[in-house]
Amino acid sequence: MSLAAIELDLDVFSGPFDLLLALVLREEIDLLELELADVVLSYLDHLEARGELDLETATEFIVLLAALLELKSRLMLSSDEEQMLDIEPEQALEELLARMLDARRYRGAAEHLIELLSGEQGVRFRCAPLPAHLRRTELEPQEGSLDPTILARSVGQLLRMPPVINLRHIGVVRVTISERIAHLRGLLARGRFSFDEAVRDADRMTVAVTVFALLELYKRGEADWEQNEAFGDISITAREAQGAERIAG
Amino acid sequence: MSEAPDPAPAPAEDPPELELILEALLFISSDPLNLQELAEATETDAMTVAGALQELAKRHGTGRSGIHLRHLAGGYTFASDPIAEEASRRLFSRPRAAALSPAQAETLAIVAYLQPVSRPEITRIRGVNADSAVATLLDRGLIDQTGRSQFGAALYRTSGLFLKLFGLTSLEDLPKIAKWDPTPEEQSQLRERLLRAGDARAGVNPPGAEEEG
Amino acid sequence: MSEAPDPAPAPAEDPPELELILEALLFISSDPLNLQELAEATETDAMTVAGALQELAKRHGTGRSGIHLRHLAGGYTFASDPIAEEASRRLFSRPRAAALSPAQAETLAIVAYLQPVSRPEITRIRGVNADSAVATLLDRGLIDQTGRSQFGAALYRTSGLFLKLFGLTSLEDLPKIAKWDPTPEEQSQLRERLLRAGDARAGVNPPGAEEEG
Repeated sequence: MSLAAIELDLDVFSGPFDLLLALVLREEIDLLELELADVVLSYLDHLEARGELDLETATEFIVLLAALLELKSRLMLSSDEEQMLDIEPEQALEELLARMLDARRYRGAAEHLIELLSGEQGVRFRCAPLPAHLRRTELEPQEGSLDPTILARSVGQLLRMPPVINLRHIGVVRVTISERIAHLRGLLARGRFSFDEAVRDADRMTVAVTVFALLELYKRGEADWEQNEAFGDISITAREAQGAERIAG
Repeated sequence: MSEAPDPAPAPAEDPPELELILEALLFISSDPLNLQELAEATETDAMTVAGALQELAKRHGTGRSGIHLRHLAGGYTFASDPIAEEASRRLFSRPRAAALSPAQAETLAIVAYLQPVSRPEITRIRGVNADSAVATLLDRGLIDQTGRSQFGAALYRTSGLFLKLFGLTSLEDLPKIAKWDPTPEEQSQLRERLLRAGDARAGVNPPGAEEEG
Repeated sequence: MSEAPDPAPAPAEDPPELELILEALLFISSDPLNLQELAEATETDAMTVAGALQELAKRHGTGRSGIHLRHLAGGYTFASDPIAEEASRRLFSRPRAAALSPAQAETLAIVAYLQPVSRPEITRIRGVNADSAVATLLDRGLIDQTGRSQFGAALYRTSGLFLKLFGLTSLEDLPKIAKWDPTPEEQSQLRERLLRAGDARAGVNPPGAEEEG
């Protein structure tokens, strides 16, 4: 099932949580049949069209969908493989649920703020300097009136390093689409390679992001792929190279 | 604007001096003034000031005056009647506060309810990078930086200008965030649908069925 | 108009809309407005505006209001009633709270300990645009510009007033940071450490990763 098929108006979603929430709540959508990659692509296309796309955001979105994917992927895993998953499904679910609901709460609050502001439309305040004679009476600040310890304390705060982030419970791996695109382009230089080769020794997240990178390259017309059987290896070909072969053949 | 104008209205009595002084002070000050400040300036007490302000509010009510007395951001301040907005736009090049984008509104809501709050926390809740929204809100003076978290991330809070522009006396005027809680039914429905996606492995396990080896 | 013997005076008739709009425009504007400007803004003619202003002047006359309508060379403007003079002095000539906002304190601290330091460096350490804090500190005379870096960025240092206000004899007297240093065992230079921490907060923090870890 593609995103287009379920007729989602992407304009109404302010963020990925919103979109996820809507997807999950749509009774007629079977999450198991939903092509998440398609959701990703549509959403990114949408962001791009609005001029808001940056790879940071894109990566974050992948991470979120990965949580859903995690649930979905249990379908395809044998129970042996499932032992290898590093988070409890219940934990993943509760985490995802909590975050979706939280995002929804603040979206509600945001709508309230927009209403408040529009209710105040046309209300202006006076913003004039104090009359000169009142300004003149402003007193000189007093000697020694400021405490120098605030300076040392400020610097102390600025010296704090952000914590090393524990990603175990979400299973987030820092791998960006741009990195994977660069990696695939490197391999594409040879004209043809297999997906297994591209993700050899990679963790699951890297594999997932690589799939997305591949989709991106496909969209940009740089690569084509072929998969002869379900779960079989994917063979990836550079577009130009393929064209050249055709001409040659 | 008035419902029923008196055919032969009598002129109102001149207001007492305290009321005139309060009116002048509120006019001069660009920030809202609270009862305490007004009482100290007029060398009287907060109760007396409150009484005089009540009278002042009548003279500066809708339809009576183009300048309204408002109770905003913890104090009293004058604001224009929105009736003048069209003329203001023609006269002043500076536009009134622009509307908020959805991203800005969401970020502002998170700061308003969770303050002090850091950018990483905002990002976590929104699910998307909040940097540009935070920068815009800082620029527009709707939020301020207030110290740093224990890990050095800048913490943000809403400003007095935020309360003023949104017509709020204090943050207490905002509804409780629980107002946007899903009902227990919605919540369990959501959990179920998520569970179904996770549990329906191989499509064989109906709820309550035994786990397959 | 009849005299009102009634101790509770009947409300005066509400002024017409044009008068309310003019009142609001004059209130918002910090500069005097002339008939022509007011007529264009309200899409009417100068005569009509002049008539309405005459009515407005009655409501804003001495004894009637604490805000007086005045006709100056440049046009019409509102001014506070001199009756409020003493109260205004009490209210506005209080010693200005010399307190620094967190953003200003942070910026000043960076300048104090690293001087000379450029604005881009300050921004990199703080992770927030430092323009407005730097401008305020310059305004308050707490920092001065002192030449330019090799890349042409303005460099800042603290001023003599800075030492005075903080009760310091010289920069040698700046408090030791060790007490607030999260990792006092670190050997590298303060500048380098601050920049590294700033970079870490800005870039390496993955979105969606909460602070608490």
